[in-house]
Amino acid sequence: MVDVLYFAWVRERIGLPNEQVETKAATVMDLVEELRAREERYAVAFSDISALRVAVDQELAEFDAPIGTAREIAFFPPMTGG
Amino acid sequence: MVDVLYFAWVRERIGLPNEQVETKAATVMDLVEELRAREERYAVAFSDISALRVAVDQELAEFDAPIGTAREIAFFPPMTGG
Amino acid sequence: MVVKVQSAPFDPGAELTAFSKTGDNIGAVVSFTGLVRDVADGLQEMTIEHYPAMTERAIAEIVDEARTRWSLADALVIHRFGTLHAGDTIMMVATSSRHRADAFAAADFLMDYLKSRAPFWKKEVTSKGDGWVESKAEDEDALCRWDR
Amino acid sequence: MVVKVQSAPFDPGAELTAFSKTGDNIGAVVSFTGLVRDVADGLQEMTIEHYPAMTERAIAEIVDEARTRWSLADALVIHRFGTLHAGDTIMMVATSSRHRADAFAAADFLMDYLKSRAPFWKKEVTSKGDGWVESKAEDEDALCRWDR
Repeated sequence: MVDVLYFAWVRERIGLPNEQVETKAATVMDLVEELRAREERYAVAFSDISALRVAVDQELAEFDAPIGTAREIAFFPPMTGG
Repeated sequence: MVDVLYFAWVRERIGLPNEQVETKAATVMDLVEELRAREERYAVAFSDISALRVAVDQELAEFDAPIGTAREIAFFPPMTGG
Repeated sequence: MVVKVQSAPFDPGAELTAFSKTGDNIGAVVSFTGLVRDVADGLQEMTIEHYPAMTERAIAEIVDEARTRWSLADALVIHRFGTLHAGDTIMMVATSSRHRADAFAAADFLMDYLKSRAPFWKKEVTSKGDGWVESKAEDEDALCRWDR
Repeated sequence: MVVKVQSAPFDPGAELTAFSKTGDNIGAVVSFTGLVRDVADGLQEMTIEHYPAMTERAIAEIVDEARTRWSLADALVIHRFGTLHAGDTIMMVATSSRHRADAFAAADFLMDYLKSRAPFWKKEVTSKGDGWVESKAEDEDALCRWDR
């Protein structure tokens, strides 16, 4: 069970800011595949992962990063702070 | 007749901030030679012109610059503003 | 080091004055202030979203990295979230050091990294609708300046 | 553009606040503040001499050069002369622009040029006597960064 968070247009496309997901995904990419298979809105949000960034337990990570015992995975577009 | 100004340690070595100088010097360097020949304190102040800077009519100039109709020549060490 | 992530407005001048008193024997203070600009279609408001659990730590790590690279007496980052309007202050960075080169380089570095690595997202609401501000290739390229 | 050469103290924070209101649709403001540092032998005071007939014009020319190189909304330079003490503010520079890269580069450029091309000379009085601050080779080298 991991908390999955969505920000900015990812949040808007999926329609919720966070949810608990039951998963045995080994990597972030595996989790993305599971989410894509759920519903059209997920498939749309995750259609181009080059337009997305991910944080595992609040640290920026790559999509091939292992999930391991992580409790929180967040998906969002490239940051635009400053 | 030009106004000759001295700043920082050039002023201190020569012992005055400015003076009027009767000169027919064609260039700044000619004026330096005339001043050097005056007295020991001038010779000391102008002993190493690589340690000096000059402004002609309030614009930075080179030592080989012509004096022409300039009214004010200033000698000083490299600036240390900021 | 002080990192503040807040929705409340702040006065960069007052922050600069306070910050300039914190360092020990400093010779140089550099500040950067980012303001909301108007856009072609007329900006009605800007909304800044962030990732609360991650934001302060991500900023602190960027500041720590700057401190390993340059000799800094102190550093300050303030970044707002929530709803802002044209002319409002979005954020500021300040750095202090004995020497100006360190203060300048560190502030420049902090801005480049905050822009692309701190979890903030901007949405603009204009007379023609609203849209998320897209990251620019030049912002990502700017990070390459700091590779070593 | 505002250039002030003065003996009176000033508050860089208050100046920054006022300056940030002067530009039209600016997105970035960078400021630099230079302070008197203490020195190894204990600074009793610093005296800054300048060349009154030349100073403001020399600074204005440096600012004009910056404005030809970068897109600036506005620029501010304040430089003090006279007697100062450790911790006192010597000078400040501020630049504003639509984009941060211009504001940063212009402020950095202004500092490098003011350091070596504006007619100011600093003298330090310490417990061991007094002496004129010497220009540093690195300050002259810094100007080469801007050759083009």
